[in-house]
Amino acid sequence: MIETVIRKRIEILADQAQAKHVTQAIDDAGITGWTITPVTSGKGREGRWREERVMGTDKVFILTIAPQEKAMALAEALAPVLTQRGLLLTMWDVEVIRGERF
Amino acid sequence: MIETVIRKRIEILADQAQAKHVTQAIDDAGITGWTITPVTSGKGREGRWREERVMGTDKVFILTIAPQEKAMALAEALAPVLTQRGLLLTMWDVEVIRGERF
Amino acid sequence: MIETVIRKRIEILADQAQAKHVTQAIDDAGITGWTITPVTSGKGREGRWREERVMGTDKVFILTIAPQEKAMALAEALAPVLTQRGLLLTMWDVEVIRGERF
Amino acid sequence: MDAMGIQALTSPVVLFFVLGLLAAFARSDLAIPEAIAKGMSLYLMAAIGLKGGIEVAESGLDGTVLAALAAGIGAGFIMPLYAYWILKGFGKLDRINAGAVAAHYGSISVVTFVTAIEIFELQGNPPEGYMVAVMATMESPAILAGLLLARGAGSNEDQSTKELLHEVLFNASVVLLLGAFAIGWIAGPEGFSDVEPFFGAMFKGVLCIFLLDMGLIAARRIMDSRALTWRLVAIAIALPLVNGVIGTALGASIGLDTGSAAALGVLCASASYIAVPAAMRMALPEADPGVYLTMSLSITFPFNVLINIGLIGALAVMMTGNGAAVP
Amino acid sequence: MDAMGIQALTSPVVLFFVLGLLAAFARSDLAIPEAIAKGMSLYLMAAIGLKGGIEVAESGLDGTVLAALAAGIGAGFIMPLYAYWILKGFGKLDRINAGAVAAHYGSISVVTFVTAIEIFELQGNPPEGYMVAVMATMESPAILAGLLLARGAGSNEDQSTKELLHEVLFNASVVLLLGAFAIGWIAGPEGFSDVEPFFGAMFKGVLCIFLLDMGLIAARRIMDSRALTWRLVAIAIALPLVNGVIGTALGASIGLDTGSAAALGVLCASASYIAVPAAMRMALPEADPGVYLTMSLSITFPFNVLINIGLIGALAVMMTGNGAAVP
Amino acid sequence: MDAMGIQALTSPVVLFFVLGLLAAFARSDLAIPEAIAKGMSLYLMAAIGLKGGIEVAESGLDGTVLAALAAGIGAGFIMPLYAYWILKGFGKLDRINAGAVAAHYGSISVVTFVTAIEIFELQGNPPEGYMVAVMATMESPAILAGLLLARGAGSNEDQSTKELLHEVLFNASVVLLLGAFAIGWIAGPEGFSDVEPFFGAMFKGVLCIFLLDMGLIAARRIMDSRALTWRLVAIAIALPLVNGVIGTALGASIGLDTGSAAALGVLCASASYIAVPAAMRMALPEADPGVYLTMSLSITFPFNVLINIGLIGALAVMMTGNGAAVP
Ligand SMILES: Nc1ncnc2c1ncn2[C@@H]1O[C@H](COP(=O)(O)O)[C@@H](O)[C@H]1O
Ligand SMILES: Nc1ncnc2c1ncn2[C@@H]1O[C@H](COP(=O)(O)O)[C@@H](O)[C@H]1O
Ligand SMILES: Nc1ncnc2c1ncn2[C@@H]1O[C@H](COP(=O)(O)O)[C@@H](O)[C@H]1O
Ligand code: NA
Ligand code: NA
Ligand code: NA
Repeated sequence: MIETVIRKRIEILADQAQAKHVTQAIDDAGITGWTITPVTSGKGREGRWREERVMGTDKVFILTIAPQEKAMALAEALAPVLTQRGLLLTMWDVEVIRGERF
Repeated sequence: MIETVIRKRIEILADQAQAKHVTQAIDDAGITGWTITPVTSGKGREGRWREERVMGTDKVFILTIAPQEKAMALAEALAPVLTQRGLLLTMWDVEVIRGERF
Repeated sequence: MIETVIRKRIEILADQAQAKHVTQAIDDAGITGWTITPVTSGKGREGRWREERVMGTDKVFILTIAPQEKAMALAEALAPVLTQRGLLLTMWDVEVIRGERF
Repeated sequence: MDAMGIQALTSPVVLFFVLGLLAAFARSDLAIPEAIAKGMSLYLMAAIGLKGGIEVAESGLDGTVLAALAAGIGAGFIMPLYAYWILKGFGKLDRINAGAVAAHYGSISVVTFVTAIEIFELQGNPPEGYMVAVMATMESPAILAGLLLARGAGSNEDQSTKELLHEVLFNASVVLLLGAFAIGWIAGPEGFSDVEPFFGAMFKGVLCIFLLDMGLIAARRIMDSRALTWRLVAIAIALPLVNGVIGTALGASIGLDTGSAAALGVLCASASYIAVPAAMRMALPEADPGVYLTMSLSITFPFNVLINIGLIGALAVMMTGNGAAVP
Repeated sequence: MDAMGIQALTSPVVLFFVLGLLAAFARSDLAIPEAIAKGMSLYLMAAIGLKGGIEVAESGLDGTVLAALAAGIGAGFIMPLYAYWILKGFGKLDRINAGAVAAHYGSISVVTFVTAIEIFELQGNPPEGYMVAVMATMESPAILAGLLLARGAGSNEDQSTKELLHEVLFNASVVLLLGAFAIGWIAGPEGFSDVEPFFGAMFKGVLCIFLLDMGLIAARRIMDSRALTWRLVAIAIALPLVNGVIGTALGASIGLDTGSAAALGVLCASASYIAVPAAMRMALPEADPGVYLTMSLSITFPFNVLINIGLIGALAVMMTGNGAAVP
Repeated sequence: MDAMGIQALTSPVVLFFVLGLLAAFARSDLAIPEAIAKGMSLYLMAAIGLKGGIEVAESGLDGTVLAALAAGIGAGFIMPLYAYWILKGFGKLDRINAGAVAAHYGSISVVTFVTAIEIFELQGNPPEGYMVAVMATMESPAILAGLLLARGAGSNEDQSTKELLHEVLFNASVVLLLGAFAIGWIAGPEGFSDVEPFFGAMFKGVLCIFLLDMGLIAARRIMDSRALTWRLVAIAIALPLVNGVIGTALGASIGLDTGSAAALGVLCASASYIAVPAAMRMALPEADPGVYLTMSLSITFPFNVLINIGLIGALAVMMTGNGAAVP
């Protein structure tokens, strides 16, 4: 049986223009890495958006795997700007193999 | 320490052509929003698909964050058409900050 | 009330060029299907990457839903090549409707 | 299919399609990005629509146009009927899949039409510009017919008829084809001259790359296919043969010129693989794209491009009793 | 707006924009892939930059160029001031949103400019090549002005001024426009001849498809909009009218030819919907794109393309006392 | 490198590359969508393949072609050998990374070749059409050689040789280049005339935008790079210098004309950054793209485009003892 360890997976929905701030916060929290995936469209309190790539108002998902404490540190760091910058943050526990990497 | 609350994260894989029905169901369940992300290819019981964007037979992921009851209401609403419409639905608990938004 | 069952959701970040090996491993584990989603950029121990589609060095997410035993079989099968092939694997429990499909 | 056919087969347009088929069968990883392929298909529709509209602005309309429109719409409603009957009987498909496939064969393929025009022009028999309008109007009737045939199954009561009609009338191809046709008609030849380098001169080159992609996709789809039986393959070849003859005869009988009669034949022979699959995904989600898309895209489309367009061209020369001499 | 205006309205460029608007209002699913749209916008900027640089290489520069640059930059700083005042007062926006919207109206829209050039050329009044440089330099001042206006709110203390200045000076449009302008200037007409088929001949056709997409996006955005009030709609029409008159008068007063004065009018009248929204997302994330993007893209842009460019062209003929006769 | 070199440096193609480098170093957010860049690279390969095939259809083949093919394939197998030895020794890379890098330098870069052709044509020394076939056949041998060198490490026993050979023979670039070459040969000049506006006239413009993107990517990659040492930078400049001289001398010695000898020199000097990285990702996943891609794309490619092509062109004129006079 392989061994797995528990890590936090954090996914942050952010404006493309804010992505640099988020990845900077991840680096600052001492987390080893992050991955960005594209987003097509969505709806929230501010209404629907779509086809925004041309206007530079599109969004991306930024996901990162981190140990519990670093994940909480990241969440603390981002909490004050979540509303102001329109970020959406969810996190949950996942099992990873080779946990020493994260 | 920041406070987090538990919400359900629901992800639905659907044909692009069915996306409108799913987002309508999310709106009808009183959930505040949703986000659509692209899908490249896949394999299921009906075999492999890929490069379908030109033919309009491509798929998307629709994800939504909702409180437990609304999530279950959405699942109930979609359950009867899951098979007929070829939807794939998974959900799990996540922590969110600013839980009052969802 | 609809019934849901618990399945493992496994997400594997892999080089596009390695995707065929991963999906083959999923098929070999007797899992019913998989779905591939695109990835835009990322940062890990080997530094930052982006805009790699032209060079054929881009990455994808491969996700699959499977019962616990099959998921563990897949993880066992992939564990030895995780580091060598630069894969990143996370898994967690999700609820699915129509569990007999997976 | 002698000199003319061979000439067609050495045109770069057809050769790129063959290259795509061969590359995919050899399991090469050659692939065109989806966004590019989608963009090219929109370009081809806009360009062909514009071109048709401009030709109509130049030549004006005569009585045969109405006859051609009526013939096209009529064929669009009737072809699915016997297709459905054959698909259920000989093809052993259930009601829903038979209806879905019938819709594809009653509708048309823009790219088959466009490839045929290139070949007929090479042969000195260019169809009239109004045939683009005929093509656009033939997109939708078969969708309606196919859905009515499948609907008896009662599975789509929750799909409102209004939504359906909307999709049928305002789907992307119909809007773009007819819109560009109208723009060409309004702008006329002078308005067109400025955009000719883009919509005119580039056309054939874009068509080459698009057909390269279609070759790749058609071959990959047939290799991944699980649902295709020999009966369905036979139907996917027989229907375009039969429909091609019927369409060409119809065209000749209402007095169309050689090129236009051949074009009507090709429209009837062709099966949709862009507009109709998209509509089916919405209106008949239970139908299996592994059946309808594989038949229309992987069997009928190559058969039409490589063989049937040549046959129909020759048939039209015979039926209309004239046309350009074989070079 | 008589013969000239009508001629403009039957140009394929404008007709494709109208087609996009109509298709979206009819809720058609017609859509251009984002990557294609992004690619087209980069192409249009590279091509217009090159073309301007080549014209300057051919004609050389005279004293009016500096005057035009100064006028453009000055207008870019001043227009946001009264726009902000109107948006806060009459428009009832808060400080942050008023500043963000003001930045859009002080800056320029490349595609409005390019469409205007096509129309003015049709009318025999082509603007000078250096107006492209004027356009590029007018992108940024208003961003600075708008941010200064919004900043009082103190919400962006964490956004370093250095980062902001960087964005303003090196944002993608400014770099591409000025870079291509420099390349055109260096390469000159001979260097350009080889790339003319791509950057020159194709230009208008690409513009057609891009405007089709802009029509689709503008109409969809207004249909999804929740934040638009009648007051904001009124401002989104009044500002381009006023700014267009001011810009044209400014151009005439510093001695620009008819086409260039009209071009300066259009630059002042136009509102950014590519460069400035991207900058605002970074520097003013609290501002609502549902307000600024909907105003500039869904109201002002169509108003300029369909009506205001024609008005400004006619005004410039009057103000400069010459220009080509109406055909 | 006097007049000729300067002329090359003021060609729009090279200037757009420089613009890309500068924009990225200035940390501008200018970026070309990946789908567009991928589409352009496919277009460039299809167009250059077609063009080569048509030239061969026109001029026929003589004995030197076989010699050129043999020289190219031979060089493809031999260059990785000394490259590997230098990379392990002086470069201090491990076996796997040395093998991976060696494969890149033994293979070729289509875009470097294409840029060189543009420059040699400007200078009046166009290479023969068959050099495209030489290029296509030079893609793969070095991949095999590099893998054999790296394989000693035994890390890839699970990678079946069959799969590998397949990738080497049917990778996307080889298939597209040789396929388009064959199409050009079959269709010939008449068949080509219809698609010339797309594949011919547009070519140089597309190359401009593609090089803009390569400039952006090359500069960004070097700024993000962690793995590059001064030793590797030195090798990434020395290898193209040496290989360029060897290739040009080889070409002259087997009797190629000036342009073709120079083209062979450029092929030897160039390092792959599209086909080989993709193959390495599959066959040698442990190798570090931060090493091989940064060396080939961020050092060697700019060095070749900006300096080495000019040197090789001048060398070929000297070595073949003729060629067009320097203008
Ligand atoms: N902690 C992490 N969280 C999310 N993604 C990661 C993390 N670490 C690495 N990655 C992703 O995995 C890729 C390879 O990582 P590495 O093998 O460490 O270079 C990176 O480029 C990222 O896309
Ligand atoms: N409940 C939700 N579930 C998933 N995504 C959401 C949800 N609410 C908002 N979003 C996403 O977050 C974006 C911004 O939301 P908002 O700030 O509420 O306008 C939306 O456009 C959606 O893409
Ligand atoms: N076990 C699975 N894990 C992840 N995705 C799946 C799974 N089964 C099916 N899918 C996805 O759902 C699509 C439709 O599945 P099916 O209805 O079984 O053909 C497939 O094409 C896959 O993209
Ligand atoms: Na048909
Ligand atoms: Na303005
Ligand atoms: Na080489």
